[in-house]
Amino acid sequence: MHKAVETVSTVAIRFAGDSGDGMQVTGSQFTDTTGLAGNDLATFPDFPAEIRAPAGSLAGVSGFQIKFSSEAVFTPGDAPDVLVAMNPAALKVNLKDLKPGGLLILNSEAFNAKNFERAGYTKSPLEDGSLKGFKLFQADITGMTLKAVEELKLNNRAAVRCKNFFALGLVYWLYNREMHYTVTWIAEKFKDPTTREANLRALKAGYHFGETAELFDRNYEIKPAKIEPGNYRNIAGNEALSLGFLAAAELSGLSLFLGSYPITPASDILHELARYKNLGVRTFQAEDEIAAICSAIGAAYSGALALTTTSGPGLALKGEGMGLALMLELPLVIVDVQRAGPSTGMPTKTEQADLMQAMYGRNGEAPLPVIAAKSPGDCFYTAIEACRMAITHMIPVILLSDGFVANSAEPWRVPDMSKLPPIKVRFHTEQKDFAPYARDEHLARPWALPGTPGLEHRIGGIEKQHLTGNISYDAANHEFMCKLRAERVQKIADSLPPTEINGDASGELLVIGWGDSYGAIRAGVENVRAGGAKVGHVHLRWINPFPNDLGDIMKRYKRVLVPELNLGQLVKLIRARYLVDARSFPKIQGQPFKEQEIIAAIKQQLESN
Amino acid sequence: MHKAVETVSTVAIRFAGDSGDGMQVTGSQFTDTTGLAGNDLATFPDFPAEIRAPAGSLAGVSGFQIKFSSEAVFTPGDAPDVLVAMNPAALKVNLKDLKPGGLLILNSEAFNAKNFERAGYTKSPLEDGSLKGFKLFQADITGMTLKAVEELKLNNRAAVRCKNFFALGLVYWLYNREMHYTVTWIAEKFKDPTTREANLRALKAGYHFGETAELFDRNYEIKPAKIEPGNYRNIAGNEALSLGFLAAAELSGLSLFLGSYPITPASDILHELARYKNLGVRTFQAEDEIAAICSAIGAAYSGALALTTTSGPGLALKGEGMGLALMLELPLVIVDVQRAGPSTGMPTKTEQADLMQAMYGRNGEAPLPVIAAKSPGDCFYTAIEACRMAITHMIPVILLSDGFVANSAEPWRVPDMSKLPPIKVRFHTEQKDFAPYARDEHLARPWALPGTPGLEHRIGGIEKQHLTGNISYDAANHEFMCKLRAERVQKIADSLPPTEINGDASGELLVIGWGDSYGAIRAGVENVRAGGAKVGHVHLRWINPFPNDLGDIMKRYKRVLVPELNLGQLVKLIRARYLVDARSFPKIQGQPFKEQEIIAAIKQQLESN
Amino acid sequence: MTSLNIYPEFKHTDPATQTRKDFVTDQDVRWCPGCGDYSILAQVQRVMPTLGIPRENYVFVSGIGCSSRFPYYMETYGIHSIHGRAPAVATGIKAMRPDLSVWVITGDGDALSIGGNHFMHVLRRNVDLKLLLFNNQIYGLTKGQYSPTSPVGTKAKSTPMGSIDYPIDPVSLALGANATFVARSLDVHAGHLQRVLKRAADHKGTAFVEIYQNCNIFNDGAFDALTDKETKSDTVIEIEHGKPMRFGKNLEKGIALGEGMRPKIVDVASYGEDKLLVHDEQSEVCGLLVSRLQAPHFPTPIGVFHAVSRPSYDQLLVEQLDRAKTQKRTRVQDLLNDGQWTVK
Amino acid sequence: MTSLNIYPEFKHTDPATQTRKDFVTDQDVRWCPGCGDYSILAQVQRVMPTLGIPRENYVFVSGIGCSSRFPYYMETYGIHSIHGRAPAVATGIKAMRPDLSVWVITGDGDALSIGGNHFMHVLRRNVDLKLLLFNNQIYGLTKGQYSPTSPVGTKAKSTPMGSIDYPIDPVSLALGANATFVARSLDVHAGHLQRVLKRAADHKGTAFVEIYQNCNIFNDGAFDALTDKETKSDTVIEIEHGKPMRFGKNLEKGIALGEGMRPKIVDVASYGEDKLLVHDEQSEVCGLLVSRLQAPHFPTPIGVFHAVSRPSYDQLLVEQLDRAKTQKRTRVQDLLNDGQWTVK
Ligand SMILES: Cc1ncc(C[n+]2csc(CCOP(=O)(O)OP(=O)(O)O)c2C)c(N)n1
Ligand SMILES: Cc1ncc(C[n+]2csc(CCOP(=O)(O)OP(=O)(O)O)c2C)c(N)n1
Ligand code: SF4
Ligand code: SF4
Ligand SMILES: [Mg+2]
Ligand SMILES: [Mg+2]
Repeated sequence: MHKAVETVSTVAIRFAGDSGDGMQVTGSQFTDTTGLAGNDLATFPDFPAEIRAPAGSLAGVSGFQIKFSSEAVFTPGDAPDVLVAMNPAALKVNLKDLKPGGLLILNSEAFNAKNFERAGYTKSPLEDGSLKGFKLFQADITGMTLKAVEELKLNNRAAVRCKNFFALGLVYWLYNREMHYTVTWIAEKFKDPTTREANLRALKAGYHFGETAELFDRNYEIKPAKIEPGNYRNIAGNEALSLGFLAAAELSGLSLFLGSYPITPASDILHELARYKNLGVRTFQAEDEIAAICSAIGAAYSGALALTTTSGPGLALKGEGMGLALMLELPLVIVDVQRAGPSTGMPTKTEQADLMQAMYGRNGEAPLPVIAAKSPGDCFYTAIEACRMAITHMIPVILLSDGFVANSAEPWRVPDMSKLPPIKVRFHTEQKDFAPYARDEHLARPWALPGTPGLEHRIGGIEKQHLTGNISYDAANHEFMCKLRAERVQKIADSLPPTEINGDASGELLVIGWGDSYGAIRAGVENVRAGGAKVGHVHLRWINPFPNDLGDIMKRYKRVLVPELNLGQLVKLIRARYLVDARSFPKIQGQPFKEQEIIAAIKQQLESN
Repeated sequence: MHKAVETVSTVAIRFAGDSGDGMQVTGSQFTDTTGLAGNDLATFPDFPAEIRAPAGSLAGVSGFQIKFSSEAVFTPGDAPDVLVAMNPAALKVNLKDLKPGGLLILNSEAFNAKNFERAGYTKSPLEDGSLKGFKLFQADITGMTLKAVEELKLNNRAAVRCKNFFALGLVYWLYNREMHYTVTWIAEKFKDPTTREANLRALKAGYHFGETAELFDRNYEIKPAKIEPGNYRNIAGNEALSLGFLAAAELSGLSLFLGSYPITPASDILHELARYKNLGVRTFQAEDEIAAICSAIGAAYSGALALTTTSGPGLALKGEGMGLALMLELPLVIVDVQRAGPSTGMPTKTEQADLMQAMYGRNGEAPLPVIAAKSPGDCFYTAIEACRMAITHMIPVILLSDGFVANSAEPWRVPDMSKLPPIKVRFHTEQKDFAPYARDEHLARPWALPGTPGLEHRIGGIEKQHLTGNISYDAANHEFMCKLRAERVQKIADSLPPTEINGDASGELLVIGWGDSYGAIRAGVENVRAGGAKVGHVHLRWINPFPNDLGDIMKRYKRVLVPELNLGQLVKLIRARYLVDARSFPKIQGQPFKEQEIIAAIKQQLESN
Repeated sequence: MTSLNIYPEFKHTDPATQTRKDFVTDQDVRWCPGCGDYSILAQVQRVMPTLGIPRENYVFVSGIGCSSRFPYYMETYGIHSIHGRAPAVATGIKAMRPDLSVWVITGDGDALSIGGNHFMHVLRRNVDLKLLLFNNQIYGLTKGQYSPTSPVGTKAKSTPMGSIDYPIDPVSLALGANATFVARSLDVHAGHLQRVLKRAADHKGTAFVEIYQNCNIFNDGAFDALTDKETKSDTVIEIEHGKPMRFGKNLEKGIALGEGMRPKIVDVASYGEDKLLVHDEQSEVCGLLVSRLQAPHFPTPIGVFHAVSRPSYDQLLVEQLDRAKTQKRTRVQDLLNDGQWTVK
Repeated sequence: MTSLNIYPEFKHTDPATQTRKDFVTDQDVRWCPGCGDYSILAQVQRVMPTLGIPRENYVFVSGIGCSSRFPYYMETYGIHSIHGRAPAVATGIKAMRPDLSVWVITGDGDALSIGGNHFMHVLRRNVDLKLLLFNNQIYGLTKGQYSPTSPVGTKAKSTPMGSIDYPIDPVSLALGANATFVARSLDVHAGHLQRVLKRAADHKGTAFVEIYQNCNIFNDGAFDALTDKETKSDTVIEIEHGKPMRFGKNLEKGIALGEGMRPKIVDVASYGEDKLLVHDEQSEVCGLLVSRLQAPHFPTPIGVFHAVSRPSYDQLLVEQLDRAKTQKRTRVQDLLNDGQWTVK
């Protein structure tokens, strides 16, 4: 049978199954292949809590969503067009999101009484009419996988494990993708030849099933997106951050040091950087977050490009250390990959609720620069910029990422290192008139490394005399130094480029965002502008200091709206500073913004009086 | 010779000497005696850094100022009328503050070449004309002390140590005070009979010296202040806090537990409460601040009135624990006796710069109630109120004090315990329909103690399902719980009395203060009002939540001014919340506000159109 | 506890009627299938009803980690606190409520990495609680980084070239911190584990039990040599108070002291049983010495290394509270009145 | 350190020309007159020039406490960090810069209370640094609370009825944490202290030295029995590798092992010198055993308890860095290009 090929511009697919079903692998394979196919795309992996939930339970459902298109893509999509559900629990958790009329592919084998019960279905969803309104395709994915690998005589458990590749193959066929990339990947990834072969066979079986079975009457083609020529790759946020730090080390000539204590969702940066000892990278898995930042302080003092990485609860522990780093005026980058809080919260879920902690989580007047990454690829440049400012201004910089940015992926234009401006480092060596707290044009103090003859000096966390750095309890000096430290942060704003505005440069509404909401806001603003509204979008990279032109920009709009994945934090800072009636659009559900949510919020603002 | 007695209404005296000179003892003896004499008063002890500086050095100067009056006293006074300087360093550090024409009493023995050098005088201040403009009295205090105790055959060092009592005796005579109180105090304090006798003799010798020597031609009388009849005592802030917690325990019937790690200037609360095992108080000196708060959490869970006390750097370490306490919804009071920061900062100096840390120093959306004490005596009531709210609302409360409030003293009307309303505690015992996160009218959950049959349940820091408290990763539940936790804090505002306004209830300027600036603002506002300006003063006790009527009150004034010992923290909260152009008057010098500074700031606001 | 005594008094559950089932909660157990934690949970649930303590008087306190989910599965009171801090939380509980039986559940990362300080302090203070450390030599919950007990050279996610940190031996560390009760057992060694847990429960003071636990996802087989039927008689030595230290299939091997007090393995027959080291729980030095018997040169000791009696923190605290009662001035009003004067 | 090598290279000071004075700063020393810290400072300043290390290559790192003001008085590089964290700061320094001689100065509160965890981890990692713990059994800087080394019953500001926490013995704890070098000396015992400091300086790995130090303000006389001429020969025992353990005015007393390996004091003449315990630095068990000799039953040992060689953390790190150099792809561009495709 020759099947029809239909061309569509944009598709969002969600793969969902049990934690053990390999949905994340399936998703990222599809992502890479789709990137290679030249589509623009965005992804959203959504894992369960860290511990394995009972098989087949709702708590154990793991999902991966990808939106890909021949047009520009800003978000992984609100409601998927296709849902692949490997078991009833996956169906139950995800069905509510599927577009009306969307494609629903079920692994029929798993839809049995036991699994219904585990998922809390009292009646089979296949029979209670709840799937009406969707294009339902049932396939015995498990059974066909077992068949496909039969000859290899794997034990049952191992054989069943291959079923995600069957599903992947099927979807590859459905969207006209090449299997090549995954074939190579499987060959490299699985050391055991039998397992390798089994996964390969499952993949191909899935593809051929799509092609030959009468289930689907057509498949779909998504033309490559019109993207600027160049080299591209897929990249996830934590990976991009790690590469950014490596790049900053190369650009500055400094050796990288990372002191870290593992914590979800930041651990991958440690894992990633640990692999580059060949680049002189030293990673130190400390006994706790306090030791992690303190070791980084020691390393910075000794001339390293020093980092510490963590998530919210870990940042809470680093407060005292951050205060010390601030007083020592050493370059240091503190990364917080935010997760849902408070306390242990929901470790695998995303949130932007550590902004105030980053701003204020230290004793005394202790301002530090805060920069945030807005997308996976942007993490690379944010890392470099954080390092550049840290070094140039001799100051600890807080870099905020979050679980969504960290784990989701997008195609990304590969940067050319030779085109990135180097980061200038000046180690102080001159003995004459050396003063440890002297100031240059950035109000930065000299970086004088231990080992330098004649520059022996002591630094510490007690208030210090201007210039000499000696201990001082002088009242006027203290006030001077506190103001100076505030000014040091402010100085960064002077070297920032004019703030970029997406959409209208003046008009009815300015939407100000930061961090991971970039895609949703960008898409939402484009959407309402297409309807004729005059709306602008500023996405803040630096939150402390605010860009110098922000106040003026806000004046050009009637209203300001600030969507955040918290109960309203940036909005407080803006209101306090500019006395502008900026409105908060808060969401705090452990999930990123959807485009439709942003659109609705914008419309509400536009309509209200 | 019969000397004249002159009546004056208000005097401020500063005692200053080397750390070893006993100035703090001298000051507090003078304070107690003056309280007994019926004057209103306020004090300000100002110590050097914790470690002893070299003898005679500027860094080692310790000061104690007291203002006392037959009128109401709000501050320890800007510029003292009398300076007692025990050595050249004390003179050098303090002379700039002495009122023009003020009395300057020097211990002439110490004004020698060696001490001039130690104090960094290149020329003797006695000869360079710098003391002209003051009434200078030189007395060989050391020499006369040695003479007075000669017969007791103390070694020289011990004998010299008595000289502060000589100075005290002299000043007692000068201001017509009774020696009785100090005589009793010495008798109780010094166990060794010789030392006791020596100090007594020195005291009396000083007094008699004033009486008989020709140095002074008169002494002064300060009539008792017109204060409401009742029982009074002097009290310092840390002492009042401790008594407040003891009172709260008695009022609630709960046993007190304090988990603490020593830190200046909070340690005295630990020392004080450790003395009351007879009242069932358990104090636990933990291995660090984290263990301190965690032990308090364990105690609260077990039914204690639980506290933890610290200063800024310690609060930074407690952030994660505070988040846990918030999630567990247990009653707990976290005391931060603020000191100058950031980092180690200036440990013995005062500051109000931990407000933002108290508000936001935790990961995620983690709001907690924040209350601040405005004066030494107010600490007592603030402690009780913090406990009351913690228990009634099942919530951790942050109580802010600071080095100035903690160490300074004022006369204080002794409360009658029987008139204070009891604190109602309801331990949950009913098994039927028990749900660990059920809610009462305050949105408080039940306090179900371990040991209660049938109420076994588990709580933790992961997001919890409404009512059941089970672990939940549900998106809507998380948003619900985050908002609920915010509302729980807000609920406290509903039970607050209408905000008190000192001065004009509407007019040109509203001065909003919090914490230790109360006296200076109060006095400053009275001063400008006496000049005809319409100025009001609101002193916030609760900073989170703000009182419900604050927004309306602000509307009644043309301008709002917020003086704070930081670079502007409360002012940010007010601006963000109310979008009112409140102006900051920041001071960050490790010193409390002076009345004159407040007056000048108010005037500037009134003048600037 | 105070004069008002607002604290409720209860008719307690009769411990004699309790069974294992009474300690099982309605929560789904969320460890990976095959995880060693299951066996430990089962043994604890078996031991609880035998201790004569009403169920409501148990409190399980944990930090963060796979192991630290334990309290959710115990139908007792429980706190799942924050990473590393369970001993501090438990100290607060016990200081207030010596009547409760407090159990701390922790992992090798939780207890020895971030929580190392509280671990050591609770031991030296000898707070009367039971501290069970599930040692899987890996960070399970965060998906497989090496831990402070991982051997040098461990290739984990954060150490692709192998770890270079020399590991901590929890038993030695506990002894160095003056612990009064120190023992070790194995997840799958059900009978031995139950016996050790009972001894721990009976100890008055901090009873520390290290339990080797297999993490079959991130560190599978770490203790295979100790649990494998073929090898275990050569790799494990069960120590018992007053008994000479022997091991091997036929107990043919023994431990004796060589030069510089270095332990050595001897052939019992030729060396003589009477010259073997005799285990003495009450001798600190013996415990320390035995703790230094480590693979690969020696068999791994399991059992009670050290058990001595020293007044517990809470006991001393209660004694002070009692002693203080003889002081006068038990009303806060008396304290408030201190140094007062009257204005008329 | 990187290919670009932007790090400056220096002509170092000639260590041979250095004298004690070169290590004295212009800052006023702010300890109380009579404080034991003065003597320790003097001995350190005496030892520094003898070690053959250029002054600029020394870094002194401290936490918070009276003792932790030490770096301000050393004309070297220095960081006065935060309470308890100096070992972590120092680890970062040493990991980056194995060429530096790093000294950590800490107090009993700083190292063992708030900093206990870092203390233990730096020891087990064997980072090549010297760790001097000034043990005055009190919190000096915060004006006299008891510390983790204060004996039970200490009446301090926070314990008016006497402390009830059993103290930590830093030497035992360090041994329990697998330290490679552990020693003890006394502030006023200038010669002994200098010798111990030199041995510590020569040790490759973490060298831990506990120094008993008198705080004459808040805990005066805590070590009087050990320093008093009359008593010290009975209260102190100087241990030396390979020597039998003897003490007393005429070395008439000795230490031997009794039952259950419990140490006992014997009369050398009647017992026989050859049956005395012979100190063996390299035997862990011997170190542990000697650390358990504690007052009042035994004389307090001073000297080197334990000294063995084990590769240091920084050394292993450098080895891995060197080994990794053989890997290809040393340009970041190569990593960026991973998995790329070209859009034309
Ligand atoms: C403050 C903080 N830092 C880090 C983490 C992340 N974290 C959770 S559990 C864990 C280690 C778990 O290892 P272990 O204690 O051995 O327990 P296991 O999972 O192996 O039972 C870490 C690093 C956290 N939850 N909180
Ligand atoms: C985070 C923090 N907590 C508490 C303190 C207060 N503090 C400073 S030094 C110290 C203890 C000092 O004792 P020790 O380490 O024995 O040093 P010593 O003064 O006796 O030399 C304490 C509790 C602090 N500076 N920082
Ligand atoms: S990850 Fe390891 S320790 Fe954690 S539940 Fe799974 S098997 Fe057990
Ligand atoms: S308080 Fe004690 S330790 Fe501190 S400087 Fe004074 S004598 Fe030394
Ligand atoms: Mg583990
Ligand atoms: Mg000390």
